[in-house]
Amino acid sequence: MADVVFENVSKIYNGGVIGCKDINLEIRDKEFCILVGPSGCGKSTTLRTIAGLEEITEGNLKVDNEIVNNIPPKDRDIAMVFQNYALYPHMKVADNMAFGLKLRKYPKEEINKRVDEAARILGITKLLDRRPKQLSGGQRQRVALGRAIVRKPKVFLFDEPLSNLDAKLRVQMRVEIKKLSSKLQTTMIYVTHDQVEAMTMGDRIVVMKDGFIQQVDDPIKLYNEPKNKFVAGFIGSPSMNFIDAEITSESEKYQIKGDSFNISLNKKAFDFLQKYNGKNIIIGIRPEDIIDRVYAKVSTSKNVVRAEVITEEPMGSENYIHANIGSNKIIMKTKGSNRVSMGDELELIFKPEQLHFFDVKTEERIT
Amino acid sequence: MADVVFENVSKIYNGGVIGCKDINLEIRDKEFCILVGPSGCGKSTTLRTIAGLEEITEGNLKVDNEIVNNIPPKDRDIAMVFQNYALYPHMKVADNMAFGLKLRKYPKEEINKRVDEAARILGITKLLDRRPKQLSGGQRQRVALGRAIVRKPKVFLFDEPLSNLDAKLRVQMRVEIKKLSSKLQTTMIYVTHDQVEAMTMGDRIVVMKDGFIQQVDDPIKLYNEPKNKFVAGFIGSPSMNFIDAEITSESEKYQIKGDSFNISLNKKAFDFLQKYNGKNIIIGIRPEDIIDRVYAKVSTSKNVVRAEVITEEPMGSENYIHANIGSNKIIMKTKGSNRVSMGDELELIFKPEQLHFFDVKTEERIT
Amino acid sequence: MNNKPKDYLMEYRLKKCIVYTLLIVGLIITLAPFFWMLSTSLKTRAGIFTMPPQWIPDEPTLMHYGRLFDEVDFLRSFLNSTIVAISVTVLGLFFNSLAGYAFAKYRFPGRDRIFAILILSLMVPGQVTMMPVFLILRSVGLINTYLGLIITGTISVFGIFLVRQFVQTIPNDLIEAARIDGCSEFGIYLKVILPLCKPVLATLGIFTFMASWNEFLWPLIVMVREEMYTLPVALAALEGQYATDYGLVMAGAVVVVIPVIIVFLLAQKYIIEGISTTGLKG
Amino acid sequence: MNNKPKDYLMEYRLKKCIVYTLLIVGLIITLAPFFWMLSTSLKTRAGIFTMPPQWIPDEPTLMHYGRLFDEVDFLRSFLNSTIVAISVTVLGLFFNSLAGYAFAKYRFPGRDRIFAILILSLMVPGQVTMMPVFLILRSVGLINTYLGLIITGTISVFGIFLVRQFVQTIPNDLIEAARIDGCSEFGIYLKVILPLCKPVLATLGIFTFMASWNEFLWPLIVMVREEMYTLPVALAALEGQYATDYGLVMAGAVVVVIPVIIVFLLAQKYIIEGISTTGLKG
Repeated sequence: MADVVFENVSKIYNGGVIGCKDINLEIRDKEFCILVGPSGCGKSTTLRTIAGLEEITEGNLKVDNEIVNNIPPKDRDIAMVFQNYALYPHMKVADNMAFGLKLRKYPKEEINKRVDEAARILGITKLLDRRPKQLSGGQRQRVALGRAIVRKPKVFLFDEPLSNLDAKLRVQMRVEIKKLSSKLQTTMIYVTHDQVEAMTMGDRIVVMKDGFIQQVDDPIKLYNEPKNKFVAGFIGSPSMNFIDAEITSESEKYQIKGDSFNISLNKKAFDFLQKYNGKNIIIGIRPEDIIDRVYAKVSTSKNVVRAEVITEEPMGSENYIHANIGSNKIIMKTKGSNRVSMGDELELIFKPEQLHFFDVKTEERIT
Repeated sequence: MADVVFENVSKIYNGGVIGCKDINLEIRDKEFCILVGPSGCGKSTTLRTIAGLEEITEGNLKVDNEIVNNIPPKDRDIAMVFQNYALYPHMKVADNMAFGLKLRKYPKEEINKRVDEAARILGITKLLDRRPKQLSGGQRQRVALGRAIVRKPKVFLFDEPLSNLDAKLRVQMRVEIKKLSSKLQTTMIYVTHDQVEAMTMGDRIVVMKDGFIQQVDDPIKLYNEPKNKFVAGFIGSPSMNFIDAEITSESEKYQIKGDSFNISLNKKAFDFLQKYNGKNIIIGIRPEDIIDRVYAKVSTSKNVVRAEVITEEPMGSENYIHANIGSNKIIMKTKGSNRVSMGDELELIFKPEQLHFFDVKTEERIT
Repeated sequence: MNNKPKDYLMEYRLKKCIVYTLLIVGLIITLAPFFWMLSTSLKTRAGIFTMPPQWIPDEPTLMHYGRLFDEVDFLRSFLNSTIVAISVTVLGLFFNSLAGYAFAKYRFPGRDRIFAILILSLMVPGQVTMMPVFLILRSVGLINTYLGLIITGTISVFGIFLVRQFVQTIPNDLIEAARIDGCSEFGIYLKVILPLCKPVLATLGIFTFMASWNEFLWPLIVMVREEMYTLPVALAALEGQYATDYGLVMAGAVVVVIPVIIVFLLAQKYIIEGISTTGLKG
Repeated sequence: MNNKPKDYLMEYRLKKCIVYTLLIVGLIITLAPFFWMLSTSLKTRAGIFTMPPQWIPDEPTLMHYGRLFDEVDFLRSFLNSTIVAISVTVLGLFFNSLAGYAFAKYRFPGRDRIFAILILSLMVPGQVTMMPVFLILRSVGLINTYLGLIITGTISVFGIFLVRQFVQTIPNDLIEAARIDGCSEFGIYLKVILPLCKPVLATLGIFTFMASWNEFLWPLIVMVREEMYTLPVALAALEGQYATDYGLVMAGAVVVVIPVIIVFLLAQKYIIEGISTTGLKG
């Protein structure tokens, strides 16, 4: 019922600062859509235009097929969860949750029923008589969710709701919000700077930068087929490695030549590289797609890249190895048991089917 | 030269609140030691006793073989990096860094030399004339590091220095601080609530809870041989799965019986389970040690555990699958390509050599 | 080496002693005038001029208090003062908190400069503004009325300043959350801002009440007829008649101060709360 | 449907108009007395009593200003006022900021309660405390001295309150960082706290200077000899002689106000800064 449609929406602040620009986006009913990007990319501004907390400078915003540009926040029937929870400190938890319903003059029994139900879903029934300052961060987060749920709004908005929680709790709440979304079956729009949250929670992800949308796709497509270097580097942790190189052609093969390495690729499989022949490109490879030759299933002496270990970051189940390939720094992700020391010489293989290529100028991915 | 030794150190606040209790710890010279634990575990209190910002209630604290219990902070020759950077807003970056040296009446040339050198190491030479409020979070963090470096102190203290940075920057600064530590060759003590930081940065990790030390070990030992259930659950992400079960003996095998599953283990390999025969225990298994039978190298129908998928969290290179085994919720970590849907039935295998067992009462690991 | 902890403890105790001695001396200096006032009001006429002055009267007497009620229409003045002070406090809290909220949270061009000019207006000495304001009041017939005194006491730049400082510490998120929850703009002020401002309003209320209660010069000008006198004016008239009768004057002062102290004690909880927080706690 | 954006814009403009009208009315009300004072001081004796009153005098004259210098030892009074006001401001800023810092950041038992008692002391009307303080000053021979006036004006509970509110917004980390960096406790106050307090000190400085400069009753009591009169006292003496000579009195008031306005304009940058921030920005 409640889809949210942006048509050429821009928000320019006084003084010409761009909030977001030329946003065209269709968020479907019941979708869990995530806006992600570094700070200042316009994701929060975009979210706040939906709430009506920011006026739109240009374009149209439709909720449920109705243009809402000039409808004040209270009449838009949306609910929002804020980064620092924004609970009313002078009200008990139950009153915090009931506030929006009371203002809308719901009957008392209905209010109590909804508050009790939301509290049960979120497991905060015991906290209803407390004040916000008596609660832990995680509990406040739940109350803020509860306040949104009781309203049964058309659209839920989340503005970095997990960023004030500690690492462990963040992982836990991630799953809970996701479960909640499949239970409530309402449109949810969620802003975060953390690509892990975006990847694990979203049905669809909108990657933004400098006020513009970079790519809109589902998580796996975003990961495997990023449209440009920014998206490729932003999605995935550790980030994709980027290495400057030059393409030359040699009978059946392309030679990818970088600082102190040389990879040859089958011309047929990489025919899209045709027009970059003889030019500089940027190659991208994800940390898990670099393999130590020792561990490769089929040992080969071809296409081996030599690297020198800078440091390692053991995580238990995995080990991130930082290394130099010539003047390029790379990170590779290996099993936890694969330990190295500073200065070790490694012989690496880049999985050829996992190589990405980017135009040096436009930074678009070459396909 | 500068080791830090805690001898039965306790800090009890007015009103009997325990800051930290019975801390016995020897931090060796040039070691990178990490204090980690959930909020309120006493890690910051412990760090602050070293700085002299908290008085010790009991015990002795030795820095460099000298008892420092009653030495004021300014005479301890330590430097500290604070969570919110604590830069003096009214001073330029260069003055912020030089402040400690000026107070100690170093000659002007020496001060300039040290500030320039530190700025060069940290890549903030261009920022020296700016004010803190003109800097981004990451830049402030570097200045705070620089302020500590110029002092060339006996011991560096870090109090959650990365927790105000966003996810991407945190990963980057983690590596930089680690490199810095190997360059400076000074004792570093680092407090964090984030086990990833602890695992990747520390030479040795001190896990704390409720004011007490739980375990002191190097990262990999902590991961593979946690002393108790708390440490096992705290270290590693996603957390270790815990399942209630009962042990029975049956000729050559132990039978581990839980809600809707049954695993038989070789008696010889697990002879330490002898005295728990017929009793309840808690079994622990890490998410990466649970394998979908389909992907197992040697297919077997023995010891198969049936599970029902709740949800998945795709991360690109990996996929976290949340599932129910009877009434127990578990998380397993698989390859990114291994996608599942809610309600799917899985047949799982627990790697037997990776099983951990915990006493129900003491929660100590059984070995 | 082993003695160090004890030395340290000694030092700590010594420091503590010094701090407390200073605090007690400060308190005595602060409270002494009040005590002197009380003590003098209880002295006999002879006792007042005893040298050296007595802090505790030899023969305490309530004589002066009796005379106070005989020689002034004390109850009437008391009523006048109460009506004016309470009205000024209630209206002042409302208008000044509204203005303070607007200056803190609404964006309009030149806002901070306009506020600075308001502050500038504080610089003009009261004596200067009295005359034109009096003329205006007279021209609209508000001389000798409660309303005249109340209107002119209500708007306080200091009050706006205090509320504004406090409201700035209230996160914008809270206001936006209320806006989304369905609050009107005035509803936000009433249901979110006002309850959160309790501590600062208690402090401001006390200041306003006290200032209005103790004010002398302005009521003297506005209230010409004796039955409209507020307490300080009535007592000053008394003082004029019995200039050297310290006992009577001090008894009057005690009677003026007591209601203020009662108000303070009633609002004490909020004042201490307002004092111990700068702004809003989670 | 398509008209909506325009309606909205209209509404927005209308709101803006109302806000600005209100602001301008407020400004006029605030500044009117000041203008009236200036205007009256420039009127001829006849012009003052013209009905209806003139806002801009027909024949402006500096006559009253001339008389001011003839009939009062104006320069001496000006000097007296300057010495006292500057001393009170400088010393007051120092002591009150020190006390405010201590109350904000040092923990000692009962701290907030003691502070509440200090606030309570504000409740005692000034007239009451004047007498004992005068007696004390006389007994130590400080009547008719600058020092007597300066000492009693220095400590201000309001000043302590203001600084304390501000200092509470300074993160403790900053103080601890300075402590580790090697600062003494007094060094922290001097090198970290004071520079950060600039905005609040500017505001407080203005208030203190203004209060001291305009104060009338207390200098009247303490400064008995004519050559020690401060400006308001000297002008009041003038007023006593020429009670109905509004022109002269207003000229005097203008002369009193001008230095205050100059100080305000000088510190304006910091005041506006102090006004636009509640506390400390990153």
